[in-house]
Amino acid sequence: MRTVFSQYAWLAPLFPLAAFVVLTELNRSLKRTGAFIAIVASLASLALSLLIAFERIGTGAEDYSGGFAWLTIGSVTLSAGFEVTNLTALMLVIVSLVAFLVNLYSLGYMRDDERKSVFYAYLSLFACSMLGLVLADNLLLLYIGWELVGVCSFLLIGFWFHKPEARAAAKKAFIVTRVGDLGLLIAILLLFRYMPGHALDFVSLHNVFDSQAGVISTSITTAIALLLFLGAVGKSGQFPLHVWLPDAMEGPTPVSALIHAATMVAAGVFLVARTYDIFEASAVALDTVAYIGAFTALLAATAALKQNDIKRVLAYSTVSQLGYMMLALGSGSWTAAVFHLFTHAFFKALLFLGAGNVIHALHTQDLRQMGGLGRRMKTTAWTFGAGVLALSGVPPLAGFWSKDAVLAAAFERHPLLFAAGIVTACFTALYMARLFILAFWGRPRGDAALAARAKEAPAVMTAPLLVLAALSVAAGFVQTPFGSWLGAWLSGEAIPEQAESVPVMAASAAAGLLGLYLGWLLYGKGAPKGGGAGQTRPWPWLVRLIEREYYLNEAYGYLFVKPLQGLGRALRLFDGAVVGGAGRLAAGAVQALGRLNSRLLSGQLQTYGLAAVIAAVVLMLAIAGRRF
Amino acid sequence: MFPFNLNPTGEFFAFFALAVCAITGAVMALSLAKVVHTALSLAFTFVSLAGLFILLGAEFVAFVQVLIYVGAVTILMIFGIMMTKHRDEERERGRPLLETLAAVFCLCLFGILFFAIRSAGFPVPETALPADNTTEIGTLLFTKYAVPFELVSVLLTAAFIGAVALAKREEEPA
Amino acid sequence: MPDNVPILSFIVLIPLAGALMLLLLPKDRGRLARISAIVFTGLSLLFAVWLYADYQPAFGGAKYEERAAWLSIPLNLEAGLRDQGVVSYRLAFDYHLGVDGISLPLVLLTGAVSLMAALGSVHIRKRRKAYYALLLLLQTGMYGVFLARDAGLFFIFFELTLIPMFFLIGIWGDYGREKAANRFLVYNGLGSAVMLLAFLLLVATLGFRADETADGTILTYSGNYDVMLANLSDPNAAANAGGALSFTGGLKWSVFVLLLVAFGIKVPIFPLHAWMLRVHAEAPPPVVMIHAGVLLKMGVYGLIRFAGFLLPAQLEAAAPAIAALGVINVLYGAILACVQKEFKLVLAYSSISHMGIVLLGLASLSEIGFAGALFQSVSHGLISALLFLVVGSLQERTGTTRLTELGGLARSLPFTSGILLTAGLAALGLPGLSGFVGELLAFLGLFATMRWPTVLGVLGVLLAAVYVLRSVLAIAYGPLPARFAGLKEARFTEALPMVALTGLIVLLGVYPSLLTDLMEHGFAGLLRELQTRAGG
Amino acid sequence: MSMLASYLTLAAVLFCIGLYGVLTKRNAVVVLLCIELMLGAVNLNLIAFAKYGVVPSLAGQIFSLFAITVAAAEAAVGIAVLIVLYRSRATVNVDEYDRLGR
Repeated sequence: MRTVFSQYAWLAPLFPLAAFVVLTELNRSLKRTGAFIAIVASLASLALSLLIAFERIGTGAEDYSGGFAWLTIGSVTLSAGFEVTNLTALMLVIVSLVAFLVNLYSLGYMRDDERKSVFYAYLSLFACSMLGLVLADNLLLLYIGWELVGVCSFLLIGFWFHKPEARAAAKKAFIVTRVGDLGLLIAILLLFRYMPGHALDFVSLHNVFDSQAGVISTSITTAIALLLFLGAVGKSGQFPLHVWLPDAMEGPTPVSALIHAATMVAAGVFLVARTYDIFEASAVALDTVAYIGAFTALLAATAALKQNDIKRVLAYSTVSQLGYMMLALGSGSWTAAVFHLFTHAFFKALLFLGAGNVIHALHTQDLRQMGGLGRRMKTTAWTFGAGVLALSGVPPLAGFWSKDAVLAAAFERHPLLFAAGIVTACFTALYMARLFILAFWGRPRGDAALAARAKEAPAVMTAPLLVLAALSVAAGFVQTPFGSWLGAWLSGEAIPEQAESVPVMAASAAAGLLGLYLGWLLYGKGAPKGGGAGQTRPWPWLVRLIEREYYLNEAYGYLFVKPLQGLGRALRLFDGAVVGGAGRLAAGAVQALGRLNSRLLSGQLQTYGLAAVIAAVVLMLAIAGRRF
Repeated sequence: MFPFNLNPTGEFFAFFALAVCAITGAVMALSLAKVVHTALSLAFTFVSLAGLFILLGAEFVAFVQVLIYVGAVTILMIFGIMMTKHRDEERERGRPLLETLAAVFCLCLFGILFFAIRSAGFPVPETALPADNTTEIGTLLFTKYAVPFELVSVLLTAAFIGAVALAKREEEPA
Repeated sequence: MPDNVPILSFIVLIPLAGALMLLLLPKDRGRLARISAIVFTGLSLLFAVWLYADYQPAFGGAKYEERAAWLSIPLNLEAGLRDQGVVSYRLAFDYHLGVDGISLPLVLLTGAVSLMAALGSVHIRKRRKAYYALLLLLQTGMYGVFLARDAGLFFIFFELTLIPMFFLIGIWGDYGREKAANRFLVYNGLGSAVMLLAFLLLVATLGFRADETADGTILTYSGNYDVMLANLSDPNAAANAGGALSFTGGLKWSVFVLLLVAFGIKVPIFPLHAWMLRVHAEAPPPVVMIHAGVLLKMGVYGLIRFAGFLLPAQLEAAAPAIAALGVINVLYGAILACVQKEFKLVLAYSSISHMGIVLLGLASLSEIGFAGALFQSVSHGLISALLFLVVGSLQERTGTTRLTELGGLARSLPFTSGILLTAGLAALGLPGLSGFVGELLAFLGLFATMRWPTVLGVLGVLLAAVYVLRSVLAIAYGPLPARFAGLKEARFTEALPMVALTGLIVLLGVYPSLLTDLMEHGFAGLLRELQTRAGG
Repeated sequence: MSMLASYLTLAAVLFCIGLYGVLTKRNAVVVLLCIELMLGAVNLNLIAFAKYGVVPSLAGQIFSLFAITVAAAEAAVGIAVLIVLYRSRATVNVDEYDRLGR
């Protein structure tokens, strides 16, 4: 089938780019209208994305690609281009939809911020880079988008730059993700070296790794796959590089919803899905992906249990869910991963925006200061509740279906992975129940006056919630074990009904419900009136370990930061003493020569004269001596 | 090694006497402690040189030599001496290294020059100088050497104006 | 464009003419001096841009070549060779200018950075006439270095840059300016001495030529680069001419090492960098713009032009060593930049780190790596110029560039801080800005031959993120100290070059072909040489 | 030995004595006088060559005339400089004139 709109897919990132350029150039004069420019741009992208996606629904839509030579050196050409496949079309829709909703939401959330137009400029730049990343037809261009979204994330985390925490968080986010980016860069270097014709585009990658086995040796393939995965680990907050994501919550909440929940952090999953042929060619790499994913999911889910910052809970939840996606990828089902990415984008964005409403109302992010908001903020509470249920995997909401797809894949791969998934599902429901109960049930625990004044957010902030809630409820039906339409559409292959997944479904649903029940038991029903839910608990060291997020930050401090600083100081001494010393020696030698000279040139005229006479005599002797 | 084949003519004896005078004057000049004595013994040398010039048939130059060196330069020096204070009574600290080196290398230089003079063969001149060389000099100065002559006069003027300007006592600031 | 315009001479000599004109101005007309310096600088840049527009990579720079006999010293040795028909035996240096794909990007860089530096010198208040005259003189030297095609002329232009730099550092610098100027002169003087030695060896071997004329043979030792190249490709040329030293392996190696040291001081390569720290820290910021932006690249250019093209075998054999030096530069500079407390020193060490990437590109021995090295040179020139422009602006307002004393300037100086942030991001190799392209090309080139050095180099890029963010965020982010609350935003003459440089950085980052197309045939000779070696 | 050689030898002797004086004497006046002595020795050479040279010519005498004139000028300026120096330094010792500035 011929595609019409796909040819214009390259316009999608250009709308927000134009908005970014206009907003940065006319920063001062656009105090009020700036936001609308950004919103219109994101709406345009959304419209185009939807057109592209709807056009491709149905079977047999051909992938469309186009591009140009970006850089030619000798025989090597690095090209820039875009490619529209069903996967990218889906991603386009997710990104532009969430971006549009967040843009809309920010109209309310950032209304009083004096740097609103800067905020919208950054958001637009982010949308541009993210769409560019999604559309890229080769790894290099993807890398460029990859880095740019990282910078936007950095800029937006540090948006409230005067807060030292924001500064530290922004720096941490950038540097930690950069570690992963380097993996990606080295993977690109490896591919550039070993791919026939230095090709980096996905079509060639697919051809080489899928059908021409043996062109690149297994060890190199494994190395490439692991390095690509390192990139994904950094971006998608997988263990051990997940530490930046909870800290990134210093940014404004809409940013957390857009970048650190729905889109950018999913880029790692997208990357692995996009280069899945390479992973399939290496069993080691797939196993690594699966186990890291499972471990991250479990680790983050437990860490989320004891966070008191509403956004940190959600952040760890994001890490955990991204772990799920990685688990699915590692288990061999990239469609399940993308499906989970798809549903997760909606309900996690929903949760963040809901949290944003809460924060907006109470001016605090501390769960211990909240409570009883359900009565005052009905829309928020209901939509948030939908998000909680979706995330907890309660059937038949979106989260249930996607999580089920992941678990089914894990079940086929290895029981251990499946077990980790089920336990995580239970923990997920538990911490979400805790979050919801602490925030919306009971009575206000914080500043009473503030709580009394708390009221529902304006319509511009609740409307996106409603849209996202509807999607969180319904989006799961695109792929169920009984009819995997999405998977078939994405992969282009018919996927048989998975009859054996009924027990998996049952287990998944049971785990979710168990978690919710436990949560209700611990925080709803059994919560002490004072709010300090249970001071004496078993295993205090474990609680402390979880509260401190497994001491990973401290560990990194001692493992990397301190040694680097130490090395730096040592080298500084070396530089001053040895290298600088050599310099001083050179300078000293010249100066000593100068001093010697100036001693000779004492100003004593007769000494000069004598020197001249001596020189003349010596010269004469030398000249005369030549004759003999 | 160098054959001294002297032919004892009158000129030679005259030369010898004058040379001894000149050298004596010069050596005396160096060894005398008082500056005025030095100046006077050098004047003696200059007079001897003038005598040598006459011997060489350069009466005009000899005349100029006496006029300028003995008459002008030496007197100028004596004025200089009188206008400045000299502590020649004090025994000045010696500079043995400088003096030794200077002596050694001056001797070396003399050695080289002497060696050069001895080893050079001077052919006998084919022609003689014109007898009335004062007239000749006058002619030459105002014909062939007119431009250098004028330049030298300019130089002299400049030098004397400069000397006056330099030595003129500056206005004492109040 | 008419073909007979001596465009290269215009580029080189216009600043000199400007400097002379400035000397005629009265001393107190500082503003006039500034304006005329900017005009002359701009004029030179205009010619450079004209050259860029007119230059066609496929044809090379032959049509722009200018040549005039300049210095011919008779050696008076022809007497003994008269019977062989030799009528003249001399040492000749020509006024010989030329341009190719390697020098043109650097000429453009020189023009751009010089103009921005001249514009950015607003806060220089002391003895402006002399300052701008020296700035113009410096430009003549830089243009000359990149355009000279004669070893002697190259050397003279190279030296010509030292003198103005010495005074610019020594008179307009910070508290330690005299020491910095002295250190600068000592190191670079040593470098020049070493270079002179290498050049003399080159002239005495490769520079020998025998011309048959109607009257007889004329034997010439010359610094002519073309002659050297011709002699190189025809190994018998010097031998046939007779009398010249033969350019054997040992001699070649010594020349190579001498050149490496001479230009290594300028680049600077690892143990030879002590002088540039002081210059970065003490010289006035606009001068550092030129220093970090252009002068360091003269070292790179010299390495390519003389060590690379004239001694390809040695370059090939020494590639691992150069790569090792490059890695050391990258990591050493980066790690040290991470612990500095003074922003200028952070930038100084960052320059060392970035120049390491240039070395990595050179060590790759491939076209893409060479292009990366050159691109990185240009890009680092622009980025460091921009950074020091901002430093100058900050220093004027806050009176300090110590990281511990600054903070939160994004509030009082949003524009300047934005530029600083952009420049920082460019320095850490963000795609879409020029720094990335150079690094990428260098890495792509090197990775084919040396894998681990590349990986280590990539590690340096990570450290770049650490030190850039650490310092830039310390300046721009965080709470704003009360005493910096009332700072005035950059004035127009400061903002203009900032925007222009940022624009160039973005432009080159987004569309690097603007520059890489120029280099297309620039490295052809060297690559051919390397390939024949690999083949045979 | 020809007469010419004798004259030249005498001139060399005088020149060297003068040179020694210039190099060792402290008193600036004596140094100036010794310079005059050296010039005199040169004049002697010139005049000797004028008579006994290969081509006897008056040029030698004229040269020596010029030399004498220049020597006179030099002596005058020298003394003037000496007096100025004496005023500022209160000494005529050459070894104390070791600075170009004040």
